Amino acid sequence: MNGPFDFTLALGDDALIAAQRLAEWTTRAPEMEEDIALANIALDQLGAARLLLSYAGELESAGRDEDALAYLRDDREFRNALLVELPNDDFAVTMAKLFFLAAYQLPLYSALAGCADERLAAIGAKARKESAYHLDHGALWVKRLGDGTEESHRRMQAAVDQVWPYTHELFAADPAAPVDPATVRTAFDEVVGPVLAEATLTQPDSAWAPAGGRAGVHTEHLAFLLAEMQVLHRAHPGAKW
Amino acid sequence: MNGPFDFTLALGDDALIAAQRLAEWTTRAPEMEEDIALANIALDQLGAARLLLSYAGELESAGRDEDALAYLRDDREFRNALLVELPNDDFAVTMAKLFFLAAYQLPLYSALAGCADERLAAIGAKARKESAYHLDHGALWVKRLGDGTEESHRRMQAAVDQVWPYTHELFAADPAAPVDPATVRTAFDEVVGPVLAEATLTQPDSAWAPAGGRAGVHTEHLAFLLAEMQVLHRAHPGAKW
Amino acid sequence: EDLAAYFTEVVDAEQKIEPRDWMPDAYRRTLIRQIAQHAHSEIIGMQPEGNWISRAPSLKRKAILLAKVQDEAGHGLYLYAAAETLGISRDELVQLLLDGRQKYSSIFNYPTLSWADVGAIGWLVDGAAIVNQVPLCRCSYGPYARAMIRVCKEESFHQRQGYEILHTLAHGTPAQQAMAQDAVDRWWYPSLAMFGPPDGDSTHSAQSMAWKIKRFSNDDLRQRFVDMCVQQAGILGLRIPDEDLRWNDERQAYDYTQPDYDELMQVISGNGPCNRERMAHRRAAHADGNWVREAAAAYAAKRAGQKETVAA
Amino acid sequence: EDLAAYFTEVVDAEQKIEPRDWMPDAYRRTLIRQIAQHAHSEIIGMQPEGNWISRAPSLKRKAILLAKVQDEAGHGLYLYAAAETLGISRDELVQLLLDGRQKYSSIFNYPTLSWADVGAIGWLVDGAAIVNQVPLCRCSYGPYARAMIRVCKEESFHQRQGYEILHTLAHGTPAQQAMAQDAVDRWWYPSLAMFGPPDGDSTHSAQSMAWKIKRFSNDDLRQRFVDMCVQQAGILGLRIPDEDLRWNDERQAYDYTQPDYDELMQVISGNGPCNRERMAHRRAAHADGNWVREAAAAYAAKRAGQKETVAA
Repeated sequence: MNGPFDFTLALGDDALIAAQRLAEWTTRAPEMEEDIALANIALDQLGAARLLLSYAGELESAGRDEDALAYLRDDREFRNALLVELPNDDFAVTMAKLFFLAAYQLPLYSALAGCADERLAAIGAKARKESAYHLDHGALWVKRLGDGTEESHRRMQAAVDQVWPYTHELFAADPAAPVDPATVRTAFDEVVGPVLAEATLTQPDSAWAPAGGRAGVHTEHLAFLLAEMQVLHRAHPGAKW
Repeated sequence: MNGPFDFTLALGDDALIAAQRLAEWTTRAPEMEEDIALANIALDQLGAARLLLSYAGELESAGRDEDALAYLRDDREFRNALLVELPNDDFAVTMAKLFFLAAYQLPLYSALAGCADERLAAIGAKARKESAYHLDHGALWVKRLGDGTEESHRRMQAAVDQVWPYTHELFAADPAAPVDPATVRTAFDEVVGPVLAEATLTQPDSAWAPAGGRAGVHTEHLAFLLAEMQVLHRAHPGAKW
Repeated sequence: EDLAAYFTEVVDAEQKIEPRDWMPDAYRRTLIRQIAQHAHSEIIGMQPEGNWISRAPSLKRKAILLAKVQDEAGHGLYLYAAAETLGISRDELVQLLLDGRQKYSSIFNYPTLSWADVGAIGWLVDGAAIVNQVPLCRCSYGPYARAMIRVCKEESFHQRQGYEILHTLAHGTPAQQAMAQDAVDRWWYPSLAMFGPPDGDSTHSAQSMAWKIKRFSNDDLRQRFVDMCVQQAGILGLRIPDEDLRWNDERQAYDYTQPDYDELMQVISGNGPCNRERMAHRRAAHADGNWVREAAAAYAAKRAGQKETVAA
Repeated sequence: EDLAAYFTEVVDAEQKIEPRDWMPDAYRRTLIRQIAQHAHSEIIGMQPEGNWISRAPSLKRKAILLAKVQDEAGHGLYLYAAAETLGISRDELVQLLLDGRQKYSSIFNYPTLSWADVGAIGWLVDGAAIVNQVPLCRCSYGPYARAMIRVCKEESFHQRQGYEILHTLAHGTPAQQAMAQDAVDRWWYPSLAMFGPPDGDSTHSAQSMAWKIKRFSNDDLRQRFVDMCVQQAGILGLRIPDEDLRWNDERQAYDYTQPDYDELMQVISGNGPCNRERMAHRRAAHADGNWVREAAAAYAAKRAGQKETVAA
């Protein structure tokens, strides 16, 4: 990432792909209340994605609006971190992804709210309130599952172990960006550590740090997600919906 | 269906979608030998699909080749029976689909081998040999699973119950077709009954007979299958591969 | 006797029966059955439209659809809560649905085959639901009447969204127009069937009318729906797939072709295109969520234990 | 002593050791490790290409790819059979793979991100495999040598298919050309790393050379591969992503940049982009198939029982 366009696009892609994955839970959640909660979070992410992609399109000045960016790029052109494109897997994996993502987005959006770019600052100010709710929700489930039954503890620990390596990419240094993601790592660690401890979970110390999303080198999963997401839009070039 | 074009297209679509589903097992089968066997059957179906779709394109005389027919129609234009588009689910469901499909295709292709249309007769003559192998393979697994363990019996019976209603559509009368599918129902019943009995399975007597595939009214599954199958071809209009 | 007389008096006076009031057993059973069926319909009804969230053709439409399906989950929750005031728990009701012992609206057993189906469901299915449900806002049972007021408000919003989807398609490319017409062709008769069998064949109706649970006959409501749709279809520029549809000056209403009630009975009895898959999907989601619900309960119990320990 | 002398004599005379012959324990262990790793590589190697079967862009390409991935399963089977002649069962070997106690080639821990990757795997990965494997057709252990003859024949067919995919893309639309170049850019260095660490860091090599299991050093094979690719890349019209690649007249070979061996060590130690997913996929397939294998065994046992009863 460098410069406001790449940065804005990357954040927009994070939010868009996160929304797409969360929305996959609709009609499938473990409780009706949770179906509603996950849809809410998906809607928040989708809302942030629309603001960010629209603004990225303006920064680019190439005539691409939010839909052109969302529907007419292939996976090599997406800039989201790998974490958000990982399959949902079981509910514990989804909650691990949600919790880590929110613990990154909250300080990032908070810092963004104070940045010099007025548009980004406004988006950050709106999104950070939503992220605070996402973080509470994710943390609550991490604790419930971590400190619930033996089965849920086993699954939650496995989920944390599986998702944790993908968190490192979120904080790759980018001093030229409106907010350098490396600067929010401390805030992330300060939130994540105590929640995992309270949840009786072990914080992994794996050195493995898969990356590539910000450069468009994704996992094999993203292309399948996009094939489904984009199929209708692409089948009708130029149509209005 | 009516007339050679619709008939040929329907048979080609049956084979194509069956191949696509069977190929989903590649790298996932319960044994390495079975991975190879399922790939073989998928290749046979794909081979038949290519012959049938190419010939359908010629009958239509609108300049569509096998790839135009496979990749550039949407689900409402596909004419396959619903049976072949159903998700693979567990291995028992896949074997139920394979067994019933082969028990239909074998007498159908055999009759086709003697029909007046030389091209269809040649395709039928080639495909019926392959169908005979598919039928043996499917029947063997139906018996192994039906008369294997308690668990496998339970799963195989559930699979037969789930798939059986979709067999009726295969035999919908079409007196104008090169071979009227209704005329091969007896041959199907004569094969299926004894195998199910030997497998200690109960033949369902459900009156439910879902249909619509031959008219392009499919299940919700087909559009997802096509989204994935067609994504790359459609992303590069006019390209050669 | 006094209680029964009081009940009748309240109902006749168009006032509300409340949970604490005495009510006839049959009234309670009828309401539980009807409210539960309605709640189950909201939950199962999330599936056909939910099928298109991942593929919505613009981000704006995706957001609207996701919010709509979420609203349906919300309606399910209010309605289960209304049913609970009659002395049955949500868990029991959910189990009755999963066991196939209570029904949901048969309309949700049809597949959504294109994006235009999302529009057609909004326009026709939500439209029919509103015609059915608006009178329920005056139902004699207070909690149900109040839930319906909220549901109807949101449903009419959904109906407008569906109408707008179809309007955009009907004024779009030829492929979009064809998609819209195809959806209306497939959803028209199933929507007419939502009003139930013709009055002659309808059971329970007289008693429900007397109890002011039901206020209009199936055929009256169906006619109202047809008349409303004909007008809107004209604006949409879409054809209603009924060759015999025409204005009857004498009746001051449209003559129309009845839906295939044999088909309706088949679908109700379990043999619609998607009955098995809708139920399998719901059962799988419930089963897959077991360990999560157990964990939440265990966690809550531990917390409650800790608080007691602290308090003691 | 006689046995050991006979063994050495046979090996030195370029003749074959056969399963019934005496052989040193270390020779047996080395072969088992190497053949098993090779067999596992075929099985795990099905995944990256298998990833594109459902999306192959023409029916012809779909058939070719499906047949190729099927061939890999076949290679896995011959190789497990060759290993079995050394006194270990396929089930044991599969378990060693699933437990992570035996390895497979690290190249399969990279993702296939586009259709061109299928071409690049055929051209570069199968190409490298052939350079590695052709000398194994003369391996001192008979069953392995014979398996390799068959494998190499099919591999060279696969390599030509991969080359042809890239050729078509490189002569196609600009988007296809870009796709082809991108794939070569990503697969070049991982393919070079397939020959293992530089000779100085390679363990076991001297002993394997003496036993005629290995015939050329890692660096010799790598050089042979580079020289072959440079020529072919020219015909393809694709650029090898190495700015320092140039002909060295003195060495009569190309100078080239070494792959990042630290990255190779990371991938070997489990930290490649897809190690976890490849293993999880294989373990899940194995676990999901348990009930099927159990059923087949139970059915076979019943049949055997029936035959005995009939015979008795």
